[in-house]
Amino acid sequence: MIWAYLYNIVFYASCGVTVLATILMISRHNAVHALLYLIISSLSLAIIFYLLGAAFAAALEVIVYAGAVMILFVFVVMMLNQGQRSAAHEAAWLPARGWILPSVLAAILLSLLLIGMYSDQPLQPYGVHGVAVKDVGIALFGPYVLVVELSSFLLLSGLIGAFHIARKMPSHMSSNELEEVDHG
Amino acid sequence: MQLLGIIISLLGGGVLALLVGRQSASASRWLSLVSLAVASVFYASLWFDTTDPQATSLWLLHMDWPWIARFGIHVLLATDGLSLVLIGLTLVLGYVALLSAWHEINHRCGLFYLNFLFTLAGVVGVFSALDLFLFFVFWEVMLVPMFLIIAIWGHEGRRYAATKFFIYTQASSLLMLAAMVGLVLLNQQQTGVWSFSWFTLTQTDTSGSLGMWLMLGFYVAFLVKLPGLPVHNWLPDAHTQAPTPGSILLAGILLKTGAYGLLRFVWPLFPDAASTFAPIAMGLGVLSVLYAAKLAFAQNDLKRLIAYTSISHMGFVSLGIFAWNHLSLQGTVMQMVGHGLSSAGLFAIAGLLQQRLHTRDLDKMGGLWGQMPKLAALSMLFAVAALGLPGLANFIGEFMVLLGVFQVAPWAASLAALGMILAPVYALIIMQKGFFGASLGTQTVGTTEVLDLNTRELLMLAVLVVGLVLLGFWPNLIFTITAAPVDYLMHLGKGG
Amino acid sequence: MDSQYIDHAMVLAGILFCLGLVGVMVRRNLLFMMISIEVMLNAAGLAFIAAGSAWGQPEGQIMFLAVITLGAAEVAVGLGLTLLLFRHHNSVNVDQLNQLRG
Amino acid sequence: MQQLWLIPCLPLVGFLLLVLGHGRCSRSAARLVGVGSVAMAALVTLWVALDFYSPGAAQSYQVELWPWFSAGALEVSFGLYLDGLSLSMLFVITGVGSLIHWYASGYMWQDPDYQRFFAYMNLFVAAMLMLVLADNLVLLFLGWEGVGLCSFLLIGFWHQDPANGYAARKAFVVTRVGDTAFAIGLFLLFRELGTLDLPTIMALAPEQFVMGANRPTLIAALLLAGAVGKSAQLPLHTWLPDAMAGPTPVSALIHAATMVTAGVYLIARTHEVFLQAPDVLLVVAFIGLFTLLISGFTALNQTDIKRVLAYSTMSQIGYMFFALGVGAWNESVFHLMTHALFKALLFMTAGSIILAMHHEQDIRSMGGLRRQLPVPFWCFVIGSACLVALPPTSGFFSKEAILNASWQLPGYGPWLWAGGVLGAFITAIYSFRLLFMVFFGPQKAQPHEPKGWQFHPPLMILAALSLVAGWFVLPTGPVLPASPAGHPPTWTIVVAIAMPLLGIGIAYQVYVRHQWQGLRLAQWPQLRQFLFQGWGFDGLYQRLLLTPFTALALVNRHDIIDGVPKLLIQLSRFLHGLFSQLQNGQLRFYIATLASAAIIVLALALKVL
Repeated sequence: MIWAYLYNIVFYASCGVTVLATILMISRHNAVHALLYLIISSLSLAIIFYLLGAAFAAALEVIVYAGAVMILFVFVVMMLNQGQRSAAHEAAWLPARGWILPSVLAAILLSLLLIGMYSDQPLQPYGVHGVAVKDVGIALFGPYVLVVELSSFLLLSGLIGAFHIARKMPSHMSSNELEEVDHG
Repeated sequence: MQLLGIIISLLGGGVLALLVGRQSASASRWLSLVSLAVASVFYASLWFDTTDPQATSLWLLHMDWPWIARFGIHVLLATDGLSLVLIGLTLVLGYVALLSAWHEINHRCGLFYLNFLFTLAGVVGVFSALDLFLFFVFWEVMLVPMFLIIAIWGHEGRRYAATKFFIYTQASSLLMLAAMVGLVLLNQQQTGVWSFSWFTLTQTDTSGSLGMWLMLGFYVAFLVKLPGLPVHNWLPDAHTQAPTPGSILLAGILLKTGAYGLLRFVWPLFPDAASTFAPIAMGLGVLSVLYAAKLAFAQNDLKRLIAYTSISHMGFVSLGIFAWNHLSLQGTVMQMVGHGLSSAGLFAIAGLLQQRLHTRDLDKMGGLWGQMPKLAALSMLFAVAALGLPGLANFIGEFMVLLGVFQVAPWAASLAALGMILAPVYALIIMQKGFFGASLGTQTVGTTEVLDLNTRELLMLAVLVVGLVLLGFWPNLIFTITAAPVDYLMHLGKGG
Repeated sequence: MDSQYIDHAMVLAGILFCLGLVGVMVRRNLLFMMISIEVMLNAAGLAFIAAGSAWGQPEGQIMFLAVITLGAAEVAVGLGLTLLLFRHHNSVNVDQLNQLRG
Repeated sequence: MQQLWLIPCLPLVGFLLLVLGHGRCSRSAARLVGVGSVAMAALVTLWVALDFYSPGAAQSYQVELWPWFSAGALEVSFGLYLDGLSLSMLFVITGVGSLIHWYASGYMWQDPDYQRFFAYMNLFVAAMLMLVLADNLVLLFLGWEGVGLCSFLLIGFWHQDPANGYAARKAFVVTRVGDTAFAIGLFLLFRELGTLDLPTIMALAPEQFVMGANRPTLIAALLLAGAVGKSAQLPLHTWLPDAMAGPTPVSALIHAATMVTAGVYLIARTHEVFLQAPDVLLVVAFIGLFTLLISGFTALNQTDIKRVLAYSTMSQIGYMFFALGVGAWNESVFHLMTHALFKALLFMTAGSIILAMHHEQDIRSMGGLRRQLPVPFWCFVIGSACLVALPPTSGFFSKEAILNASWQLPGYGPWLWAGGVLGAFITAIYSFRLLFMVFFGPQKAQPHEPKGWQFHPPLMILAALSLVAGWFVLPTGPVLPASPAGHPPTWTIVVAIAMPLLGIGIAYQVYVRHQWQGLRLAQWPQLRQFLFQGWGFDGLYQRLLLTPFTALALVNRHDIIDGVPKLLIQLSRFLHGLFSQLQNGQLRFYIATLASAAIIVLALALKVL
C-alpha cells in the first residue's frame, strides 16, 4: 500500500520537475543553463519511464540522452563560446512580445490533445501492463530485427554527415571559398 | 509500301540534312530536295495504284502491322482519293516552301531542313493514318518541328508566337486524346474488343450525350487547327513571325489537317452528334468568314492580313463540311486545295517583298508596279485568286460550298456569300497599298535598285499559278478522284 | 497500476511537446531550437513508452529505441550544421539563412 | 457553226501573247496582236452569222467544249450556246470592239504601258464573249466576274494616281455586291430547278414556276440585283461616273458599249424566269425610269465632258431596263445595239477632243471648236442626233417602239410613257447643251488637230453605222417574247417626236443665244450642288456604309478575342506574385505555418472545427 502511495508521489513529482525544467530551459538566455535544465528534464523523464515499467528505456534515456547527446551539445556550446558574450544577444532576440503567438498556438495544440484524449473516441485503451526487458529483447531480435538494422544505418549516416560537415576548414580560407572546397 | 516509303524518305532526308548541314548549308539544301524528289517518286507510284480503274476497294491499304496488340493499336496506313489529293498538295507545297527557303534561311540550315522535312512527314502521316493512336502520334510529330521553325527562324516576336501556337494546338490535341480514349472505351464496352482502328470505330454506336462530348473533343482540336473563330488568334501571330517557308507550310498544309480531321473523324465517327451540332458549327463558320474578313481589312501588316484571309477561307471549309452533302464536301476539298495554293502564293510574295523592302508594313510600300512588274502581276493574280475570281481554283471551291450549303441552310449560305463582297475589299487593299499608288521612291526601298523576280522565284510562283489555273478550268482532275471517297464518308456520316 | 498514470503520462507528453514547439518557434538561436526539438523528441518517446506499457507490448520501447537513434543522428548532423552556420555568418541567428527566398 | 469556239478563244490567245511577250516585243507588234485578235474575232462572227442566216439553219446551236466540274446533281460544262440574242450581242461586242481597239491603238500610242493596256482590253473582250456565249449560268458568272476584273484593271490603269485606284476599287466592290446577289439567285435557281443549264432553265421555268409565286419572284429579284450592279442602275450606280478615271477608249468600250449592257443581256437571256414574276418586271421598269430621270437631271449640270456622257449612258441603259420592264424585249436589245454604236462614237469623239485640248476635260474651258475640229464636230452632231432620237437616226426607231410599248402596259402605262417622254426631253437638253458649249460660242483655247489614220476612219465608220443602224433587223425575234401589238393613239407619237425638238430649241436658246438665263440652274446653288453630286447617293453610301465599316474595322483592329489569352497571362503573373510572398526565407515563419497547419488538421480529425 505504501508502495502505491510512494509510487504516486514520485510519479507526479517527476512530472512536475520535467515540466518545470522544460519551461525554464526554454526561457534561459544562457545556453549552458538551458542545457543543464534539459539534462534535468531528461533524467526526470527517465524516472517516469521506470515508473511506467520500462526500465530498459529509462536506462537508455539516461545513457544516450543525458549522457551522449547533452555532452555533444555542451561541446558545441563550448566551441561556439556561447557563454556570457552572447547572453546579451539572446536578451535582444527574445522580446516579451515574441512569446504570445507561440504560446497561444501551443495552448491550442495542448487543449486539442487533451480533448483528443478525453473525448469518448473509441481508440482510448485502459490499463497499464509493464513490459520486461526480456520481452523487449526477444521482440527486438525477433520480428523487429529490421528496425535495429535501420537504426544502425541511421546512426552511421548521421556519423558520416556530421563528420563531413563539421570537417575542420583550413583557417586561411574565407567563407565564400567554401563552395570551391566542397566541389574540389 | 509506297506510303511508308514517302514517310521514311522524308524522315531519313531530314536526319541526313542535319548531319550534312554541319559541313555545308547548300549540301543540306540539295539533300532535302533529293529526299523530296524520292518522296514524289513514291507518291507517283502510289497515284497509279489508287487511280487504276480495276482497283477493287476504295482504300489502298499499305500496312497493318500490330504495334501495341494489347490495345489493338496497329500501324495502319491507308489512302483513299481524299488523302491522296492532300498528300499531293503537301508535296507540291513542300517544293514551293523549299524553293522559298533557298536564300532566306542561312543560319543553322541543317537543323532547319530537319524540322522542315519532319513536318512534311508528320503531315503525310496525318493524312494517311487510319489508326487513331497513330494519327495522334503523327499529329504531334507534325506540331513540334513547326514550333521550332517559328521559334528559331522567325522574326522579331517569334517566341511569343511560337509558344502561343504550341499551347493552343497542344491543349486542344489533349482534348482529342481524351475523346479518342473515351471512344475506344465506348467501343470496348459495346463490342468487347480493344481497337483503335478507324474502320471498327465507325461502327460503334455514338448517339446520346456521351457521343456529343466525344465529338466536341475532336471538334475543338480540329477547330483550333482549322482555325475556326473563337480559337483562331494563334494564326495571325504565328504567320507574322514565321519565316516564309514556315508560313507556306503552316498556311498551305497544316490548316488542311484540321479540315481533313473534321472530314475524316468528326462526322463518320459521330454521325448523330455531328448532325445535331451542325447548325452551331455552320454558324461559327459563317461568323469566322465575315469576322476574319472584317479584321483582314483593318490590318496594315501584310502577313497578318493574309493570315486573316486564310481564316476567312477556312471558315468556308468548316461551313461546307457541316452541310454534309456531296456538293459541299467536294467543294470543301477543292477549297482546301485552292486555298493551299493561293495562300502559299500570297505568303511567298510577302516573303519576297520582305526580302527586298525589309518591311511587312503596307503603309511603307507603294508604287512597286513600276519597279517590279512581274512580282506585281503575280501578286495581282494571287490576290484575285484569293477573292474568288472564276477560272481559278478558289472560285470553284467557294461556289460549290455555297451551293451545297444553300440546299441545307439557305440563310447561312446567303450570309457567307456576303464574304464574297468583303473578299475584294481586303484583297484589293493589298494591291492598292502595296503596288498601285504613287511610287514612294527609294526611301521605302532600302537598296537603290530593286530587282524583280529571278528565275528561282519565278519558277516557285509559276508552279502555284499553273496549279490554280489548271484546277480553275479542269477541277474534274480532283473531283473524279475524290468522288468515291466523299460518297463513302457521306454514307458513313449519314449514320449508314 | 491503474490507468490514470498512463493518462497523466500522455498529458505530460503533450505538455512537453507543446513546450518544445514553443521553444522552436520562439528562439532565434539555432542551438536553442535544436534543444527544443530534443524535448519534442523526448515527449514523443514518452508517449510511446506510455502506450507500450498500457498495452504491455514491447513495441513501445522499440519505437522509443528508434526515437533515440533518430534523435542522436539528428543532433549529430544538426550541430555540424550549426558549426557551419557559425563559421559562415559568425552568428547563430537562424534568420540570416534566408537566401532561399521565393 | 463549228468554229464558234474561235470567237472567245482569239482574244484570249491575244491576251496570253501580250502577257507572255511583255517587254520583249515592240509596240507595233503589240498593236498588231491587240487589234488583230479582236478584228479576227469579228470576221469569225460574220462567218458564223452567214451560217446562222443561211436558209434552214437551226435557230440555236449548242456545243460542249469540255466538262468543267461535276459533283452529285450538279453538271456544269464549258459549253457555248448561240442563238439570235447572243449573235446580236456578238455583232455589238466584236464590231464596236474592234473599231474601238483600232481607235485606241492610236489614242494610247504615247502611253508607256501600251502592251499592258492591250492585254487587259483583249482579256476584257474574251471575258465579255464568254459571258455572251455561255450555255450555263456558272460560265456566264465566269464571264461576269472576268468582265468586272478587267474593268477594275482598266479603270485603275494609270495606277500612279491613287484616285484612279480608289475609283477602280469602288467599281469592283459595288459591282461585286450585285454579283453576290446574282450568285445567291443562282443557288436558289439550282435548288428550285436542279440545273443551271440555260436552255433547260428556259424550258423548265414556265412549267415549274407558278406565275407570281414567291420563289420565281425571289429568283428574278436576285438576278435583277445582279443586273443592276453590273449595268450601274439606280441603287448600285455610283461607280459609273467615277469609272471615267480610266482612259477614254476604256470608257467607250466598257462603260458604254459592252459591259454595262451585260445586265440587260442577263435579263433578256433569262426572260422566262422574269415572265413568271410580273411584279419584278414592273420593278425593272420603275428602276429604269428612275435611273433615266435622275441621271438625266444630273447630266444637266456636269462640267466634265466624260461625266456627262457617263450619266447619259446611265440614262440610256435606264431606257433599256424601262423597255424590258414594259415588255418591249426586242426593242430593248435593238436599243442596246444602237446605243452601243452612237455612245461609242460620242466617247471616241470626246476622246479626240480631249487629246486635241491637251487632256483638258472641262467643257467650260472649251468653245467654238467646230472649225478647228471638223470631223469630231460632225461625228458629235450625228452621235447627239441618235442620242436624242431624231427621226431618221437609229435612236429614233428604238426609242419610238419602247414608248409605244410602254403606253399599252395596263395600269401604269400612261404614267410610264409620260416619264419616258420627259426623259427624252431632258436627254435632248443635256446632249445639245454639251454640243453647243463645246463647239459653239467663243473660242477659249487653241486645240491641235491629232492627225494620223487611226483617229478618223473608226469615227466615220461608226457615224455611218449609227445613221444606218435604224434599218438593221436583229435576229432576236424568235428568241425573245413578242412586244405588245396595237398602236397607241397618234397624238402620243407626235408628242414623242416633238419633245426632243423642243429640248433642242431650249438648249439652243440658253447656251447659244444666252437668253432665258432664268432657266439656268445657277440661281439655286443648293439644288445645283445636289444635282451635281448625283442626287447625293455617293454621300449617302459614304455615311451609311463606308465610314461605319472602316470605323468598326479600326476599332476592333486587334481582335478582342485575342484578349482572352492575354488575360490568362496576366492572371497567372498575379497569382505568382501572391504565392511568392509565402517563401520569405524566414525559418521560424515556416515552423509557425507548419504548426498551425498541424493544428487545423488535428481539429478537423477530431471534428472539433
